[in-house]
Amino acid sequence: MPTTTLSPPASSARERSAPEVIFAEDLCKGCELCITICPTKILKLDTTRVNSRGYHPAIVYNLMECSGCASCAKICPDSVITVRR
Amino acid sequence: MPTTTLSPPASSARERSAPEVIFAEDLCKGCELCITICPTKILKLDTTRVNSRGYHPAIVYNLMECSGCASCAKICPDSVITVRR
Amino acid sequence: MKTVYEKSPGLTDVPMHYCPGCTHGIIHKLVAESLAELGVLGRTVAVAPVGCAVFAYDYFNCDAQEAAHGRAPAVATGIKRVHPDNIVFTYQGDGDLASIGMAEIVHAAMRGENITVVFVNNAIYGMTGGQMAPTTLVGQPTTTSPLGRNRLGQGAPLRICEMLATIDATAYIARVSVHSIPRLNVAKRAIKKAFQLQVENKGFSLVEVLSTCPTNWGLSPVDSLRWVEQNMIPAYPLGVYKDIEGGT
Amino acid sequence: MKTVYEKSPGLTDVPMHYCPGCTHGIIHKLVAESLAELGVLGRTVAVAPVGCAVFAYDYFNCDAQEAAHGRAPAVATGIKRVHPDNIVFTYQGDGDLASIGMAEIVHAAMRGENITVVFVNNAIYGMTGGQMAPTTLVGQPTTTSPLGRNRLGQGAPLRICEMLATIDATAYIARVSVHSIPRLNVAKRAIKKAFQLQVENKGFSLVEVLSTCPTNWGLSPVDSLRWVEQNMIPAYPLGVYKDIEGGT
Amino acid sequence: MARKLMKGNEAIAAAAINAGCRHFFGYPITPQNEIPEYMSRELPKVGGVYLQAESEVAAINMVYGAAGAGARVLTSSSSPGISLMQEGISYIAGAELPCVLVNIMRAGPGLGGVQPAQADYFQATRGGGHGDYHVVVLAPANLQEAADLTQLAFDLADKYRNPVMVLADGMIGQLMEPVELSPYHPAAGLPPKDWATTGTAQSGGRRRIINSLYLYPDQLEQHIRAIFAKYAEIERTEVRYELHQCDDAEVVIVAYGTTSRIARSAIEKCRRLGLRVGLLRPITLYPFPFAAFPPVIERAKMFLVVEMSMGQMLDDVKIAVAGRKPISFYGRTGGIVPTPEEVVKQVQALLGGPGA
Amino acid sequence: MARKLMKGNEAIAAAAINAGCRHFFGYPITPQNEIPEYMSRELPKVGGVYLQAESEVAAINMVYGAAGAGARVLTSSSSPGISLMQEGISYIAGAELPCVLVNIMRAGPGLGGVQPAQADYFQATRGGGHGDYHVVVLAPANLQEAADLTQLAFDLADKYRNPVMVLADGMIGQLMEPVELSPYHPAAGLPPKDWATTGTAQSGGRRRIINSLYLYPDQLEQHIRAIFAKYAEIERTEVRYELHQCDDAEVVIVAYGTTSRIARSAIEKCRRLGLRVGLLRPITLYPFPFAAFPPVIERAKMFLVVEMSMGQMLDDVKIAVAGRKPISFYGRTGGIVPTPEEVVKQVQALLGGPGA
Amino acid sequence: MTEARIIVAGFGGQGILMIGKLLAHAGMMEGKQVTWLPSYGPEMRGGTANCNVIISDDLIGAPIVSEATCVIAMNLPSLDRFESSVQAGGWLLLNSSLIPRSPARHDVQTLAIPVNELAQQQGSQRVANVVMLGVYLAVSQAVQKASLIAAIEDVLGPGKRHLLEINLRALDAGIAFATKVQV
Amino acid sequence: MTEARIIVAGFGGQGILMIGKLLAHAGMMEGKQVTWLPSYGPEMRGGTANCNVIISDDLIGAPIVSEATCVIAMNLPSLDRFESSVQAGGWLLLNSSLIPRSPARHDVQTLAIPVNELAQQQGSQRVANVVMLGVYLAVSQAVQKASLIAAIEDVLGPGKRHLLEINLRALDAGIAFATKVQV
Ligand SMILES: Cc1ncc(C[n+]2csc(CCOP(=O)(O)OP(=O)(O)O)c2C)c(N)n1
Ligand SMILES: Cc1ncc(C[n+]2csc(CCOP(=O)(O)OP(=O)(O)O)c2C)c(N)n1
Ligand code: SF4
Ligand code: SF4
Ligand code: SF4
Ligand code: SF4
Ligand code: SF4
Ligand code: SF4
Ligand SMILES: [Mg+2]
Ligand SMILES: [Mg+2]
Repeated sequence: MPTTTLSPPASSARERSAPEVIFAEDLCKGCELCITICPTKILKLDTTRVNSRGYHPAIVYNLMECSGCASCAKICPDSVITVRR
Repeated sequence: MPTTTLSPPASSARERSAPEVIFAEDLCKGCELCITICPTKILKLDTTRVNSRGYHPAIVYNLMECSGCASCAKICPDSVITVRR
Repeated sequence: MKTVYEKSPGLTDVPMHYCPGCTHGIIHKLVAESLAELGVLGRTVAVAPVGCAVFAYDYFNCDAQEAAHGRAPAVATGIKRVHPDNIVFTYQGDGDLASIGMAEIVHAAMRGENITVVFVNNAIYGMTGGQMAPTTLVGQPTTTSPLGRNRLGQGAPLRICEMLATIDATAYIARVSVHSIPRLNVAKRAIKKAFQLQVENKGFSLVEVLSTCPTNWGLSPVDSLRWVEQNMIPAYPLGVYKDIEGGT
Repeated sequence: MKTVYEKSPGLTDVPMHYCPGCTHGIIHKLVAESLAELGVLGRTVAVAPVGCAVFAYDYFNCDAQEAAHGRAPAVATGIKRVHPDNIVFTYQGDGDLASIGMAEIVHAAMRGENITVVFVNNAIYGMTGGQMAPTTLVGQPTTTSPLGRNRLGQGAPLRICEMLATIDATAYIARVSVHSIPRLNVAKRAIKKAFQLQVENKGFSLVEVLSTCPTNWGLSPVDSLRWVEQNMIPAYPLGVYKDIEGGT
Repeated sequence: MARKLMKGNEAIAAAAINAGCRHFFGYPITPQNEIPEYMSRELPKVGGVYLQAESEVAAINMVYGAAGAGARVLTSSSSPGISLMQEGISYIAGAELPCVLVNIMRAGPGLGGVQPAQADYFQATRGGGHGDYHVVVLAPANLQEAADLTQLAFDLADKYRNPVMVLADGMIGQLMEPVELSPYHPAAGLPPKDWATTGTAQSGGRRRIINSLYLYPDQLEQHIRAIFAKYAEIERTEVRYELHQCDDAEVVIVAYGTTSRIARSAIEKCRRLGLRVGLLRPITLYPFPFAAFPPVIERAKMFLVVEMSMGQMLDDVKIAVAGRKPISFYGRTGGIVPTPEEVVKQVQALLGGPGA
Repeated sequence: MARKLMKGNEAIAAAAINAGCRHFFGYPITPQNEIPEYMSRELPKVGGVYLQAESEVAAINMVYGAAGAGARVLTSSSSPGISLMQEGISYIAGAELPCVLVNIMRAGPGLGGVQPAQADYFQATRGGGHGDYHVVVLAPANLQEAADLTQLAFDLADKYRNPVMVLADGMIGQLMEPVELSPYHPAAGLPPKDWATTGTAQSGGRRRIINSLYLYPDQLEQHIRAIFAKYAEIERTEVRYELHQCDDAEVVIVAYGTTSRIARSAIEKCRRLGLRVGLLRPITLYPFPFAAFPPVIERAKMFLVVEMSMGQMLDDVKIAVAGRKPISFYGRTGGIVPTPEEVVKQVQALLGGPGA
Repeated sequence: MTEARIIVAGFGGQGILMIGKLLAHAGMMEGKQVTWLPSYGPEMRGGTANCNVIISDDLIGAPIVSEATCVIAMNLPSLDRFESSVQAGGWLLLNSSLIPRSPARHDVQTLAIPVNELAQQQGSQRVANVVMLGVYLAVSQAVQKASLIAAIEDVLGPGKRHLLEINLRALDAGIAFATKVQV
Repeated sequence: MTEARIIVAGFGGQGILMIGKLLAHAGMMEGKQVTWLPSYGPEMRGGTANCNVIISDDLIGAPIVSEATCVIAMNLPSLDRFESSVQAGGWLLLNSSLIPRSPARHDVQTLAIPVNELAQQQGSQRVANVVMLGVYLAVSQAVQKASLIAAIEDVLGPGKRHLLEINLRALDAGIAFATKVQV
């Protein structure tokens, strides 16, 4: 199953290295629970494409703000998300 | 169904006329609940005879002591007893 | 002379088949008296259980239906929904109500079904010869718990009143006993009240009556009353567990 | 970098069939994580219900049996009595547990059966397309209560924790929710504790989890979480209803 | 009422209400949920009662109570749910109560699947419950018939004081066809329900008892023989079936409900191929139309039983044919509906070639 | 073990324990209470588990769980209780689990009575539950056989992964006869229970699933056909019956269990009257001994089916005889056990006179 | 072929079923075919009890006794109910302690035994059933006395060994009574 | 005898079942025999949907369509699944807005319609199904346009009367598209 890894750009200027938030994208059902629950509001559905199941998948659009709290991963009913820090 | 009426002897000297305690004798199963519950302890099984169902029936042996409280009648599971006062 | 006590017109002339001294007979009387006193005999439908009271339809002086084992509350529901003006009650043993009929009693209570349940708890299966019931006391021997009910694996007595009192739509839930005259008088009042509430469309009412089974307890009828007092009441506290009117 | 969160080894690779955002999936995760963390996956047997979770046997990474509708506690009892060392749990919906399976759940609790019950209360029959459940809120419309559940005649929601907590031989009874991360963390601890108690042979444990049914509630998954918080929790107070260890 | 496009489940529900049914007790199960859903919507509008029972066990016992109280009462379910009702059905038959049961069959055994099947024939016709009794079983093949038979079911139930089952499968439940519900008039001469528990004040003080317990075997035997006397009458007078192109048929297909429609299409194809095939369609499964067979046996070369099961009505056909002609069986199961083409192939194989 | 005077119910219970049964789940009902009572007394002594379920519905589902976990497990009940088990039995057959069921039949329908009857034949042999499945049904006629067939039942269940029912009636349950339980050895070659849910640690990590749900009809059909392949083998290899004095019999009585004993006594009386009467006694009711019939049909003039019912096995006899010889039926029901004298009278009537 | 077909009937507490069991047990010990069949069901509650026993050299078909070689009636209702079941020439044994009437049948051999009194003489009413057993043994010789004694020993077991003596006395009393009247 | 046998298939939310119902309804109003059969069961949850419609002058036997006179595929999985079900010479109507490939069958008449775009042009994606209906009407003439309009009116009822106009526009758009390409 193809996964999309959105790790921070190598050129990041921040002190800390941003966490990794990995989506097993084809499992995503676009339910938006992760999006709602994320305390920093950095997730959204990518409405420009559908995954193999026909859903717009969730993505992180501002990983640098990610606290690595894993709230998104915990709430995701389909175990789509892995978080590393 | 034959019933045994044990009313007080007409010659009773007492002021008050004693209550009536009437047994539908053939319904009696000789369970002794009435005997136990009677506050004045004036009931017993008549072990000298059996009723049509094969049980020794309950009787009052000292009606004059009867308070007419109807405890015996109330407790009798088989509605054998009628009390009048 | 006036009659202080006589057989209730709520009972038929059919002699009861209960064993000598079995308190099923006493409970029948309290129910019959209540119905007669409330003047509702002519519009009452009894639902008989499977258990020693299986012939209740022969004894109560009203219409009756014989239900499958445990299903009396469902049958009563069917009757009541067709004729809401009928007074409908079930008369059920502890095996019937607390074992096989658990779902039916809980759900009748949940619906606030406007029926009355007379629940005769004698801590044993009388009819089938003395097997363990959900209400059997811990340590009490029965033919299927020959060494006494073992809390480990067989659990502790199910207390129906306590359980059903947690259900919103119930109107009246009480536990009574008939082992003495004062208790019997309380029991009578509770049963009559349960029916009164039904007459008033107040919803589900249940009276649990602690009862004896001299035959399967292996005790005399008199000793059985004592056993109720000394052993059952501690396990099954008497009292009103729910009263929609707030009273006791 | 260390992994803060990844899919639990307690789950298989089979993608779940639940509707988007249905919290059944979250609850599966909490159960799977608990089993994995306790190290008992290899000796666990799951009992799947009939309901939306009917395929639970495909998802939990352990042995499993599929039970008839409502009978999961009986099936679990059969398994546990054969292999007392197995960790046996049922995963049941509210129709399954609180309606058709009422007798089975009450009696498993009464026996103090050493099993764990995960009770997913979404106030509706999800699988069959949104019919009324015993747990449906008063006023909530469903396909079989189109004008909303009417307290009169349909009763009020059955509160399983409150009811089962009255039963002696139960070890742990709690109600939790997964509508927010703090609540989800509490839920996780409750579920894990319930299994821990089983490992320690403490007897019957049940965790009721308030859950969503976006599809049949006609709400988005996100709005459904809000509905749980605003409507279900008031009717179903969260908390620990029984804890044999006395804690909360 | 004009022709209306309805789902089978709805047609059955609407017909029940049309026939005066005012009480429904049931429990949801696919593929019959449109029946309770329709009832929950429509019954209150006509002063009736829809009650969702806690289980099928409870539902059938509510039906018992309501029937005993004199109501026209319906329950519906699908295969596993009907299994749970077996004790209750036996009680209802034993207490001689009229009621209508609907089984929209799905595939078994066990949880099985939700697709159409006809594998509850044995259960329906042989009494899945204990003891000596029968349920009258009506098997519609289209939705108009589903509606009509549902109404008939209430009449038969009342006439004979016996449960009557409408037995269909998921396809008939889910299908839409035009249905016309004409104004309903109960059958003439239905007996008064002077046995129903309405309270003694309503019945001049005579106590009415609904019961199936007879502790003395001679009384119970007498009771059962009286019930079987009714069955004998039902077997004499209530048999229904349809013969289609049997006059010249070499192969007679025996099929009911959904499979009879498949068979019809297959027969059309066969005829076009020059194969002489006919259809004997039982409409009443109990009483089974044994009497329809002798003339057909005379003329046919052989029989082909088609069912969505591993062979259940087959037993009755064997009894009916009594060894006089060969019988073949073609069954699909597990939720598979056979195609007309499959049936044609069977016929071709039987007649030894693709066409005449 | 020496011959011991035992009640039928106890003989069955003792034989089950002798055959390695260590788990019993049941609910009290007359006339089989001696089985649970014996089990509650004796199972704990051998490390087994007796558990009184809250109902027959729960009991059969406990049996399902225990069987799925690999145990030799028993439940017993009587007619109404068996009706309540129908959904569960269908699940057990669908999930291919081995277990033994005992039905000590009483009179139905409904609450009926507690005296002996054979009116659950349909339910037992036709699957009272939904869907395509069969229960293997063994019908003992005496207590030694009751014990032996109970032990066989466990072997057959394990061999075919299917429920097996011991079907007897209240008379056999209550009767005392000498019974000898010899040391039991399981049948050779029973398959290992490598499908039982014991935890993946016990099975090298392979997950084991007990299930009867197949959402896709083609998979479900395949599953059912696999089960029916087992049934075909059972029908080939497990048929059991007894022929008694059939060689020269003009009238062959077909009867099982209690009625076969009555028939035996009747035959003795008939023979003394010079009437040539024999007995065909099915021991397996499913698979029914169809194969036993052809030679008997050849020689006999007619058949007389005797049952304690209104005629149920009669259907199978009709199928077996296939119209080649006339069949009469004599049934008593409601708890009445026919006397040998009644049966003799029937034979006399059939043969047109009191004796030869 | 010899076959004893016995009906024993009476009140619930009279040890009716035990008479039957002892006979069947004794028969079994002699290698015979035996059956014992009780009446059952809830109507037995506190009511009547009866059982059918067959002791035979051959396989036993119907275990229900319709034509009895002997009916033992321990009370009046039992006589009323089972008198007609004795085969012509068979035995009808009555407990005259509780049965005031004499039998209507004249084609059978009748013996009226005051078993309660005889039992009381041995020390207890409770062995009335064993007295009757002795009578039956004497008139029928269906089993041997030794077998019956062994059966009684088995049934009493080690726990009730102390009751053996009174039971044997009761048995002998029955035998003696039967022998005396018959002579 | 003329008989239209149609399979309509697509996603859950595409109004698949409605296309079929409108056709059946229209057929019924013309006095024809009609059947409408949906797929059902829990696997439908959020997944695919399809229905079979038959409109016939004669009694309809099997309501399952195995040899369709027309298959309407509203998405790719539906084309994959039902392409083989069209009878030779029958129609295969594809929603080219969502189906990237062309059909493999060459013995059938094919029309690829961008129904989503066409619907959007009428004001809403939600009437894509009605556009397709218009196309089917034009190529098949299975029912009359007037019947279909009446059917749409019936289904909308008084409550949704305001939606009638857009639906009629969508219907016409479908008819126009079909007429244009066919000429
Ligand atoms: C389905 C079914 N299961 C079991 C029975 C047998 N049965 C009859 S009464 C009874 C229990 C009676 O106990 P209880 O309800 O406590 O009533 P009691 O006799 O003690 O008054 C049982 C198990 C039955 N008749 N039907
Ligand atoms: C005996 C029986 N009755 C009914 C059904 C149909 N059925 C399947 S799931 C279900 C209820 C599901 O609701 P719930 O238990 O609340 O689970 P959810 O789907 O909401 O998670 C029903 C009634 C069945 N399969 N078997
Ligand atoms: S880990 Fe926390 S902050 Fe980062 S995306 Fe997930 S929820 Fe948002
Ligand atoms: S919670 Fe999971 S399934 Fe839902 S949108 Fe986020 S990643 Fe996708
Ligand atoms: S009325 Fe009272 S005092 Fe008189 S006998 Fe009865 S119990 Fe005793
Ligand atoms: S209580 Fe009634 S039955 Fe019992 S002894 Fe007294 S009168 Fe007789
Ligand atoms: S068996 Fe027990 S409960 Fe039943 S009538 Fe006798 S004493 Fe009463
Ligand atoms: S129907 Fe409801 S409970 Fe079932 S999976 Fe969908 S959202 Fe979840
Ligand atoms: Mg009881
Ligand atoms: Mg739910």
